[in-house]
Amino acid sequence: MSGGAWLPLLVLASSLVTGLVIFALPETSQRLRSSLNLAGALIKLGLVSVMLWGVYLGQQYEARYTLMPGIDFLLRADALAMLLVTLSAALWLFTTIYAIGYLEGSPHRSRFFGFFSLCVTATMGLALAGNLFTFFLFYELLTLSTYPLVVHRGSTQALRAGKLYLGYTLSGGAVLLVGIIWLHGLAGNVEFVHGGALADLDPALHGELIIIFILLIAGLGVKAALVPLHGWLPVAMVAPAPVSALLHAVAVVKAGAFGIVRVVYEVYGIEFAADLDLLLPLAVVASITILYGSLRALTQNDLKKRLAYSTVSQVSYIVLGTSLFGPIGTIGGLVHLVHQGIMKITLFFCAGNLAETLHIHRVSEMNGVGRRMPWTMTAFTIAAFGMIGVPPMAGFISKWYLGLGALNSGMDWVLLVLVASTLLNAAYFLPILHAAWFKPQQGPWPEERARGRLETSAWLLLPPLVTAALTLAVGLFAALAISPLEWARIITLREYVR
Amino acid sequence: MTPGLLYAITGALLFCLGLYGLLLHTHLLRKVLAFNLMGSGCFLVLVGLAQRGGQVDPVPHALVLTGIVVAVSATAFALMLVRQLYVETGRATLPGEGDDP
Amino acid sequence: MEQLYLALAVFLMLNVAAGLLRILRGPTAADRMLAAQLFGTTGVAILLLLAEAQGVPALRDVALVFALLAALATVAFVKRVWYRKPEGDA
Amino acid sequence: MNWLPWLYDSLIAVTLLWVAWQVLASRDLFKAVVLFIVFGLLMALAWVRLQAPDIALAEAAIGAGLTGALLLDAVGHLRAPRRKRGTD
Amino acid sequence: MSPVLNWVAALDWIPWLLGVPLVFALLAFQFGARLAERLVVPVFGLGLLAATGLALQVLREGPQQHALGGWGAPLGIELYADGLTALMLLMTAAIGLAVVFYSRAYFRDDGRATGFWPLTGFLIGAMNALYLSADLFNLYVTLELLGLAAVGLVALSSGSAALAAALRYLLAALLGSLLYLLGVALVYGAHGTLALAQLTGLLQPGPLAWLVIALMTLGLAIKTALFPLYFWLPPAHGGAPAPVSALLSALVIKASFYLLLRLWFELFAPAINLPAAQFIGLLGAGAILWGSWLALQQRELKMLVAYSTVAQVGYLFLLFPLASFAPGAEAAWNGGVYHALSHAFAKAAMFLVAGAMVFAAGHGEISRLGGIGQQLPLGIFTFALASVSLMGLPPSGGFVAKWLLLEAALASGQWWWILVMMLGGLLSAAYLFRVLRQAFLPTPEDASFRRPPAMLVGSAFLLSLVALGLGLWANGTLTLLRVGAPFAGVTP
Amino acid sequence: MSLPDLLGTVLLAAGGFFFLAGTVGLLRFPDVYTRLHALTKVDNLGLGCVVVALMLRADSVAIVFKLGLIWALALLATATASYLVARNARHHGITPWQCPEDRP
Repeated sequence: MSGGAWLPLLVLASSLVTGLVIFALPETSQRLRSSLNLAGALIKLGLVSVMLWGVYLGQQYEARYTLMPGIDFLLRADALAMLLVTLSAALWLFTTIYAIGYLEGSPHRSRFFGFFSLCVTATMGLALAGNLFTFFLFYELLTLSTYPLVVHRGSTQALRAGKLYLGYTLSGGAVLLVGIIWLHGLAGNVEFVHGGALADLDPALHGELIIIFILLIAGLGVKAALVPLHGWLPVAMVAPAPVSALLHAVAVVKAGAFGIVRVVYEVYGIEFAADLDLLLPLAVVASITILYGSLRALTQNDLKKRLAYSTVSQVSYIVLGTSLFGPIGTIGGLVHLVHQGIMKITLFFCAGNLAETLHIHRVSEMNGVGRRMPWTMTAFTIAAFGMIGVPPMAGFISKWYLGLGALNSGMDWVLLVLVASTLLNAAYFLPILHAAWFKPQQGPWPEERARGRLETSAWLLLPPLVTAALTLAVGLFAALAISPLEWARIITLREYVR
Repeated sequence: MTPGLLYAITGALLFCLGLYGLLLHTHLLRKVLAFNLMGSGCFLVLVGLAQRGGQVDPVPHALVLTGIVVAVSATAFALMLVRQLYVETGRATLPGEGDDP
Repeated sequence: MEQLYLALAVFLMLNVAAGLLRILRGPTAADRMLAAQLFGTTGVAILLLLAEAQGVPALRDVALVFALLAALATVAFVKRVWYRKPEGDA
Repeated sequence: MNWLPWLYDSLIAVTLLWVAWQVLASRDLFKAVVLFIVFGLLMALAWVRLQAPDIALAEAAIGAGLTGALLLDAVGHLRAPRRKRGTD
Repeated sequence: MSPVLNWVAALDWIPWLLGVPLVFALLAFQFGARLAERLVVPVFGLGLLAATGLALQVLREGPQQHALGGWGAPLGIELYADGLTALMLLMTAAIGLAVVFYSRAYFRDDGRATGFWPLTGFLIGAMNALYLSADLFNLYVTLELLGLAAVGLVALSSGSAALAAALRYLLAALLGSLLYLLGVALVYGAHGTLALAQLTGLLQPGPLAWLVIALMTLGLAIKTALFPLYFWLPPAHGGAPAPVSALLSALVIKASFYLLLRLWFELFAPAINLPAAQFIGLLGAGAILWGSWLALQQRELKMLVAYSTVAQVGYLFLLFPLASFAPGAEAAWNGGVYHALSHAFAKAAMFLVAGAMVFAAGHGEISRLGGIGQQLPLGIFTFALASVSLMGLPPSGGFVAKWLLLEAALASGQWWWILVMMLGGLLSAAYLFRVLRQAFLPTPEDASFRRPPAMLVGSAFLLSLVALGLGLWANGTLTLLRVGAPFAGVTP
Repeated sequence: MSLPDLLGTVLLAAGGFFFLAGTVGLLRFPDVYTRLHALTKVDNLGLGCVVVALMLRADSVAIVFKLGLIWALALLATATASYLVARNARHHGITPWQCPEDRP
């Protein structure tokens, strides 16, 4: 292993070791646990920044270990990987801060933070994975480490959600595994390379390759919550708010979407995938998911459920961007990977704040909440506008590029989908905002927390404000060299050079 | 046809007979008996077949001697268990297999 | 002479076969043991005859063991099985 | 008189099978055990015919004798009125 | 290589592997549990050292041969060790050592220890002998001795249920070995030798060969508890004391499987045909699905684990249809053996930790184990690690095995086994998570926990780590397995 | 045919006869005691005749001795066994068979 091998490993270790140490800590040593957690998150962020800079300069980071004959465990930091790595490193820090506040005084915190760290480790691992095998390894690790988080509360409902979650994700994992092994049998050790690795295979194998593609997408689609494989996601919102935030923004759904990106661009190659006529069906599935998710979100009264269906819809923007042939669409999809994460995590933080401070769980209970918790609702509003795609917020950038990409690739009907989705987004977010800011309060909230100096604990308030600010910033400073948009552009340039 | 073959066939038949007994009888002692019959059948086949040429082959003799010792140990062990079971339950049949006088 | 030995052995075998009927018929355990005892003795005789007929002297040792065993089995029977009142005994 | 050995062998074979059948078919356990001892003795005779006196010896001593004694012992115990534990 | 390794590789380890456990068994029998407890760790440590030494030798010099007492075949006993043997011996030694540590704590001040130690020594000795034997009759004798020792261990627990389980097990084991023996008799009658090396390739297709294959396979399938002949396994494995269950479920059934493997790919190879192999595979599939289904129905923790063994045995038998025909044969062979290995470690860990959980909770009812996660965090973690391996999730030995088997199934186009394996994996997740979810439930009101000795959970934890590690060190393990393997020449 | 041969043949025939008699007795006699009686004929006389016949053909003294030993052993065994069986039969209350005419 060269010197460049240690950095990816250290990035993984920074959260893995933290997690393992936290498991061993007694429940009562709260201060130590919190400091450990934050230290881990900060170290990771530092490491990731170093790596990000290196990758920007064209440095190679690669760790390789032969696991079985012909099968390597491979970590490699390329530009695409860094997109997700940076996102999760940053959001992990915020979520950790948030979770420390959120879980104050609740039981089983060692267990929670331990699995939380493992979950981030798995996300990092699958972002850095250099081949499908390694990707799968972390993909399953993610399933396992999120299960305890989903069932964390131990209620019947939580356990049922956990069961459903496992059923979906493990089945998806099995399908994915078959696809990977099949591909492995046909093409050997498939590493992720720009432009894909399969185009040179014997044309006689194209039929099999199509089936494999379907298997891979189906397997990944479970986590990416593509309709009709999305059933677990709205149910899994019984988990504590930080978990939902993580699940919806960085970890699980992103793992699926990211996997689809990898498969389309770096296993099959976008041109080869287009040759096999695989992109159009993918775009159709993504569009259906976008519309279906938005429609279902409209009718939800439970706030977190509405957000969950919104996730179903928004994650598919990424898939949609992936399936649009041409650099602009690609940029749209990739940048949404980041944007959706930032926006959605803000929304979930705010929902958690409402639940934690005022015990508000339903949209119908939110009348006048803006006056009680103005900061929280401000953050919520920014994120919601971003989701709708109001310029100059993050979501606008994504949608702009997606629309352009659709036109470029000749799939004009996608524009209609985008417009419809935007209208639907507005339709399910605006009433919430209206109720919160303009309707009068309908009476006291039954289990309101005593009001302190701030509207709620500082631990809970800080993260959504920061992420909301980010939502604004990534839109406003999209042209800056370090913005996600620029980064997506760099990746895209590399993908289309063959 | 040689005597060896005759005995081998007898052995095979004994084996089948023992198998039948082992499977159909419920009384444990009888199962032990059936097992012993099967074992003897096996040994006969081993020596009988080895002797088809007419001349004596010492290898199977050694094997059968070992086999007999093993069979007796197994029988003794089984009988000990049956007796304990009888002390515990008053029956010498396996539960769920009905009663056999 | 060998043939005669062999013939007698066959004859004794037939005896054994016939004696089996007593074991089957009983009626008491003692009768069965007696029949087994008879087999022991007949077996000894057969073995001795075969030792001569086949020219395998080792068979005499087998016969010796047979004779010993017959006694042993009977004693075991009387001591362990038949030491109390029989109940119908069939 | 070439048929004499054959007659003898067949006689043993048939008797063996018949005894084995009776061991399994007889309703009385004790009878079955006695028949089994007889079976062991017959086996010894069969071994003799297969020119295996060493096995015959072992079969008689161990197969018929030792096993027979063990079986008789077991039958005795199974027939005895049951005493809970530690009677031996 | 370092001088120590040179020294280790230069010694003749085979007699040690046989002698040490048997001498230990005799001493334990003669002088009682006290002495045994003192002796057992060095003895089993020595066993592990010997197995490692042999593995090193095999790795460096290829298959090893040893004539016991200087006599060669056919009358003497010839021993033989290739990569597969070495792996099996290592597995036995490692699990044996962990179980020994566990048992010292588990059987403290327990009357059953008197019987446990000698029988365990005997069991390990018989198993080592079986793995090293190279002729059919030795294999029979060792198989029988192994069976007797195993039954003895099951009968350690008093009570009618344990006795009935032991008897059922005994009868099944005896039936199995007799069927095998009849096959041996037929082979000897036809070919006049029992040495596997001389017999390889001799068996020609024909009624006799098929009869031999049917008899031996049936006999060994009974001993391995292949569906639908598993009836004896759950009561025996589920009812025995935890360390015994671990030994039986992890090791003993592997012995008969190992033998079957040897026979199919060395002795039977020329006479095997497609339907036979497919039929065996079908039974394996039945085991996976039916065993998992039954495991789902169990209420007792240890019974669930026992039925899981019934299911997992099924994967072993998928090897036969997959490895009987190129392409994919080598992957299937590796995968099957790997499954045997990783299942051994995972299942041993699982049974041991189940014992600790039962000890802690005072009962084994799954639905009342809520709160076990707080009482026994490392315990439930161990259970989870073992589960990961049994479910075939990465990065574990079970995953490597599943990967290889799936690869073989895809390479040979036998997609129906893929469905079975996928379904089996999901079902195993379903029944294992029935236990794992208890960790997240609140403690029931009436529950009372007591702390088990640290060694109970500790040794199980180590085993589960090995099960996980098998997924990470697959390369070395597979290299060792290739030494003398039937497909060593075939590259995938 | 030489004299030993002739004698041997006669003895063998006699032995065979006694064996037959014993077996028939065992089958036909009415109760344990009488069957016991028949059995002893086999052991004493049947086996005796055969042993003596074989002794005549024996090659060495050792064989003669061994044959004698076997017979002695058989005798001893039957004697003990018969005694034990009869005593136990009495003990168990099996009444000796009586000729129907003699019965009171």
